[in-house]
Amino acid sequence: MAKYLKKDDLGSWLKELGETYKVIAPVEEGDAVVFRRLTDERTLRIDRQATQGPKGVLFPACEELVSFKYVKDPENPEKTKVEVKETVEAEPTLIFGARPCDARGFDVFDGAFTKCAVKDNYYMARREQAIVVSLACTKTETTCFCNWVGGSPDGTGGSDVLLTPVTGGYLVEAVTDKGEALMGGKLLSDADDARQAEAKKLLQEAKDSLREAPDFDCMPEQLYALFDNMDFWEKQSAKCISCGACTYLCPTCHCFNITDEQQGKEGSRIRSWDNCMSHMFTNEASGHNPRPTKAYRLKNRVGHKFCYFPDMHDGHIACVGCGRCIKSCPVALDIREVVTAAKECRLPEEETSDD
Amino acid sequence: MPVLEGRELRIIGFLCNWCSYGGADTAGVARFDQPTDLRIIRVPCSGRIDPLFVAKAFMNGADGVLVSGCHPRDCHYAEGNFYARRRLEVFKNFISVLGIEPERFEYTWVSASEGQRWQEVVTKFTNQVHTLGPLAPVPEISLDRLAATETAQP
Amino acid sequence: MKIGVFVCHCGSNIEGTVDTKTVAEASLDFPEVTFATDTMYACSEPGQDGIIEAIEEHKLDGVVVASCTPRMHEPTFRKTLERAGLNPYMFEMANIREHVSWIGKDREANTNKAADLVRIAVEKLRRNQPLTPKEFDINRRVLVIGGGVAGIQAALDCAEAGLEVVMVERESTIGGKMAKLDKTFPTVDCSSCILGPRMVEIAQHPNITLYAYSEVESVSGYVGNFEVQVKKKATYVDWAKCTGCGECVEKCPSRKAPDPFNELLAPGRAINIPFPQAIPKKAYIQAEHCIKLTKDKCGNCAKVCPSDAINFEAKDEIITEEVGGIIAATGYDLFDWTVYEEYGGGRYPDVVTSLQYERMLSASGPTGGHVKRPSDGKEPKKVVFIQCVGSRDKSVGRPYCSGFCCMYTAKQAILTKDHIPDSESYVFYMDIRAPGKLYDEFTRRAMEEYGAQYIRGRVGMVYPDGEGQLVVRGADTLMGTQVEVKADLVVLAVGAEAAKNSPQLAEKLRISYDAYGFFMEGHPKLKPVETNTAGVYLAGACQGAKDIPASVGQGSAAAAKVIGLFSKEKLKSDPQTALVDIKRCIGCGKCAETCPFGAINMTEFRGQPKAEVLETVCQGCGLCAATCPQGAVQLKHFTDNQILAEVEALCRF
Amino acid sequence: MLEQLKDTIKKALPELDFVIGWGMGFDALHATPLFMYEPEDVDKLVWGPLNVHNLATYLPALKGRKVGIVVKGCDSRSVAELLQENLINREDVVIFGAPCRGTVSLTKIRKVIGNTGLIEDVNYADGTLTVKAEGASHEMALKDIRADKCGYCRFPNAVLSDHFVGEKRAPQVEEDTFEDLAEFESQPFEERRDFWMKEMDRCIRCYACRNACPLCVCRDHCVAQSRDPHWLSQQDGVRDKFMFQIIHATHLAGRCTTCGECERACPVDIPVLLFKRKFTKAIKDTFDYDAGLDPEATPPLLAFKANEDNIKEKEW
Repeated sequence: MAKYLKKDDLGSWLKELGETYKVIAPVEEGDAVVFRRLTDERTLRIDRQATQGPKGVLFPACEELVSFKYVKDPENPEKTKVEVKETVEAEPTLIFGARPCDARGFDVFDGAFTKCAVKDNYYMARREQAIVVSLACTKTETTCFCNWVGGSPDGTGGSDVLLTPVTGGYLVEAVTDKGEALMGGKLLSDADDARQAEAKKLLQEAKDSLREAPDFDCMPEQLYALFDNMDFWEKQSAKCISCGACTYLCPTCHCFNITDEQQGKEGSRIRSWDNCMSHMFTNEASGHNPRPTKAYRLKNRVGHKFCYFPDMHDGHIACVGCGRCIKSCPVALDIREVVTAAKECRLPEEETSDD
Repeated sequence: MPVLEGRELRIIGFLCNWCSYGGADTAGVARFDQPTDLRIIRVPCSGRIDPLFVAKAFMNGADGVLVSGCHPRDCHYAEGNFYARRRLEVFKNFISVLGIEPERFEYTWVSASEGQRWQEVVTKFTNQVHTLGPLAPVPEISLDRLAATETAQP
Repeated sequence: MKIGVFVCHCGSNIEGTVDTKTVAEASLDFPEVTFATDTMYACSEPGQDGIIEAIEEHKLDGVVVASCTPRMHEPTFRKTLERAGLNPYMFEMANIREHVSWIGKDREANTNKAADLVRIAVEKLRRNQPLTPKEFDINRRVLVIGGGVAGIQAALDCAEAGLEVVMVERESTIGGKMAKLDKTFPTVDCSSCILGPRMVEIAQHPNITLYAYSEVESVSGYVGNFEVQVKKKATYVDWAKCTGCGECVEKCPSRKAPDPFNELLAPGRAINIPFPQAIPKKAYIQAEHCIKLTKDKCGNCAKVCPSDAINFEAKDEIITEEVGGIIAATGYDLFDWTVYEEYGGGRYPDVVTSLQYERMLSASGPTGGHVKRPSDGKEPKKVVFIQCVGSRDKSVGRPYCSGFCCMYTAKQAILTKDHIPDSESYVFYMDIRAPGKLYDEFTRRAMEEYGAQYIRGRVGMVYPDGEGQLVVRGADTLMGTQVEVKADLVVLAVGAEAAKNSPQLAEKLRISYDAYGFFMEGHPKLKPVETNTAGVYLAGACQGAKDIPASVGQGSAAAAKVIGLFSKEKLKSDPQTALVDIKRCIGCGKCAETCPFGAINMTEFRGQPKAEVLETVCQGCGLCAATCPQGAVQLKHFTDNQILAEVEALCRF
Repeated sequence: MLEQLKDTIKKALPELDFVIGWGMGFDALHATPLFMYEPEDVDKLVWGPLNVHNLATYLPALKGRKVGIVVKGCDSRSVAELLQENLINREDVVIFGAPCRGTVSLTKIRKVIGNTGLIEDVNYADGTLTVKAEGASHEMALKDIRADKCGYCRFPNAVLSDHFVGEKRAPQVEEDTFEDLAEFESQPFEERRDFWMKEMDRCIRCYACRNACPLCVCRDHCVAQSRDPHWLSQQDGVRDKFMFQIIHATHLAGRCTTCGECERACPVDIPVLLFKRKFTKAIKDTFDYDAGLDPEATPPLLAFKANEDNIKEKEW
């Protein structure tokens, strides 16, 4: 049963939820909009897509995996023990204001971290305690392409609750059982048909405003075929400057690095976001680098999203079409163009033909 | 051991081996009393001092940084301090944009024979830093996390 | 790593204000420190043995000694490690004496600070690598700068030991200040009689090349392989042809040129041979006083020269010499006595300096050895000597004692009596300093046998009485009265100061000098002739005022140091040099551009430009490391990571 | 003028591997670097205030290849600087210059129109930019929405070029008075520090500032990501992020031409150019030197004078 929340009550509702959850929401910071813990001093900004999505809430840019400490035996200082403490930090957390594309990013994370043979305890602990309240899109931006990759302005994947802005307030719908638990709030009333109809209309308009989606079913095959076509990748990557803006802003990129940072006898093993567009990502200790140029690296990024990941996860494309990699790219490199070009690239004839 | 709470501030000195480290030795030999705050890191030449070491010291919580080398023209390595002078001068200019008072950082020249000058430099610089007081350290963690730990331990 | 920390008491020098036991206990808690103890004297034999035992017993592979300055004992302890079988570079020192215990009495703060200094030494040591010095060839030639008695001694000792010597002398003759003296104390033997033969030896020694009237223009390179540019100033006389006959001097019409050898007592000629025993005995023209060179007239000297040696077209010439060691023996100059206006120096002709007086006494001087008043040529009967003119006087910036003035004043008083038996000498002095062999006896003889009257006190004023005499008014502090002495001649015992342009030479040699311009020795007691620049040594008064025996002694000592240095098959370079990580180097060449020693070459590796350090040329300053933005060049034992770890250690705890 | 530029490039193209210029990006407000390999690629070239990128960034990696580059005044200074540092060869690079009226700041446009994600059309004529978004039309004078760097630009024309198209423009200002800096530094020290704490906290460590910088030539070997030397930890705290900006600015001292790419590239809009402005002012005041004007000059921090003209050392 859909509920209705008055626009004026949004703040109070979040405050109420704040008693149970740590509420993280998009707020204004400098000239950017970022997900931060909602406090009285911060200004909620949900009128435009956040500069950076909420992935860091469940997969922090940097987290301590373990802390360690060398302890000397006072009787025999030559003997040193290492005390290791695992740091799993999780608390009930509510992510408010994620867009359907952002929420869908967690599906990709789930695929990589929880629905596979080796589970990531750190992510899982946070994921289990998190509840995602998403905000459907009634407007789409020039960089939006969720419909190309299986999403939609009102997609529910990864969300527990979906809000749709309507006149005077929001239509509130539970998506999961977890989300159902939020439906009992005093500030929520039952939504009438008119509001539901309005929401439907707005969402349809949003869907219609998106560019027509190409068929990407053939992409894995096509990208494998292009694997050795470095000329193609060199041209596609020519303007790339090898920074990490695309990966760090991407709701699905989940590569990480693990380093030990030690001071004196104490230290911590930290996991931090890594970035496949960087030379360092695959640099080997010998100095050899299997992905020596940005062409190889862009190939990997596109390949991973549209070929290798889908191959391993039932065809699920590891891109949610949020468009941040396009609009925040310092050189406006457009992944849609790269994928479309790859799709349309006429493959060179097989050299070893039978006749 | 940390600096003595309430009495000392964190003041780091980078001294060239040939002149200023020797000057500090000379001051010691002459038993010239000095404040105890300063901790000296020995480097071969003021030219070895990347201004970023100074920055790193401030980022990590130093309240003052003092660089001292051979007087211009007297560099043991002929030219090191000439380069150092330019780099450190420009860097001293720079730190105000970071919100660090330029008086927290000084570079100067003290020769191996100038024990008395060394005493004067250390004393005056230490007082100068004490006048400014401690420099708030730059958090090692994100502000949200910092806020969380602060509320956890009121 | 297993690190041992040894905290030295240095008797009570450290222990007096630092709780070394607490420091040792604190050290034991530092990373990788597995052994820590306090020790009475770490540098003593039992102290060093203790370190060696601990290394063996606790299988240490690195050592920190917290004691005095590393500038003193770092080499000592490195050898200790070597004896224990460790790489000598797996060692660091914490200076808790000069930088801690001696500069404050707050035991708590000192102890705390000492522990901090040990902590940074440990953090640095943890990042040390064993290093092995590289060997390189020595150029067994030595440069002696200055041809005074100290330089002459050093040059002859080196030459006798078989080394090739290059001597550079600023004046047209060697001999220095000693050549100007009439007699020497305390034996009153003739200065030129003892120095002369040694000067001749310099000229004749097959191993010595002498550049007189020349100066050191620049010095590059490093111990074992210096390259020195010598500027031979134009003399306008072809010395290969000049026989020193003196015809030209006789015929020179320019008679108002200064005669520096005679301390400007009398005018000289534009073309000149300083004195009959000059080495080389060659004429030179003071261009600014030569009529031919200034007005293109005259040219008498060229006309009379029997060997056609005059060349008005001559130019300064730069000669490059390669040497392996350098001895600086540039001596001293006299303090500018005219600063003492109350003494009337420079205003009253009959107030002369001690060195001018020396020229008056000398048979080869302008008065032929007859003491005559400059004003009227009369023989003075009452001579007043004023001591400490430019010595022990803070008000003129010369707080130090020049050391030899008491002695030469006594000598001059004796000689005055010898020359003018009916004369009276008065000496105004502050204290008599005569601490040498037969020195005190000598001053007593001046008083007791020669009747010189010593008055303890400073002179306040010297002024002419209008009747041809000078009134010297001063205090007699022993009698507690004012005294006035009428004098025919006043002699100022002018103190010594560093030779002019000493700082400039020090800069060329990359050695230090003190506030007065005297060169800094390596250690005030233990390295009196070494400098902190390897391969550069000091002899004589350039290091500080000293008399002839001390200068000669230092000349020999410096020579011995060079001979010792050259006795090695090869020299070992300090292995704390820069190193390029070619994986990180992008070949921008900024390091090569700034290296003061040309120790970085740009080479190619797999088609990419890369920097490369010439290990034996690198002096280890680390300028390249501070210049390289990506940290591809690192100075061994002063790497970014080491300095960062030290900073971290000081800030975090 | 654009047509003339296209013709010039087309003429030179046969001798070159490619020419780098600008084309239209994903919408009418966003230009994107354009690599022109064939004459028909040249037809996509655009010129105007949307050409925000400094294409000199691409040159060091292309060393040894014959390429052409289209430059604004500021971009040309980066080329001069790269030449000075021997990171590119003059004979390999053909420079196409044209007079620049300034480029836009997308952040400023966003402040005017609210959301730059909804662009329908953009027009630029006579100093006015007209942006249609969400059905509304916004007219903006270029001087109100141009990048700050354009306000104090003294070099609207390429300082060096092989082909210059169009008429040279007079500079906006004679002198850079660094008012932006003065304004920032009118705050007390503590407020400046607090400001940076908040700004740095937002940094995502993507290093776009570094990689967009034409003079960050270490790139793959940046000390920010190495363990030896280990200048920064992987912690995402304010300290390491702040330190990185200090490293970047310090390494650029005497080299930075204040092209502003660092700040423009920042996806979270941190005003990091201010750091470089401070160094630039210090370098100007102390050595009267402007980076990127003379490929033959020795930058001030790689040189010295025994007696410095403008350095007054502290007397104790």
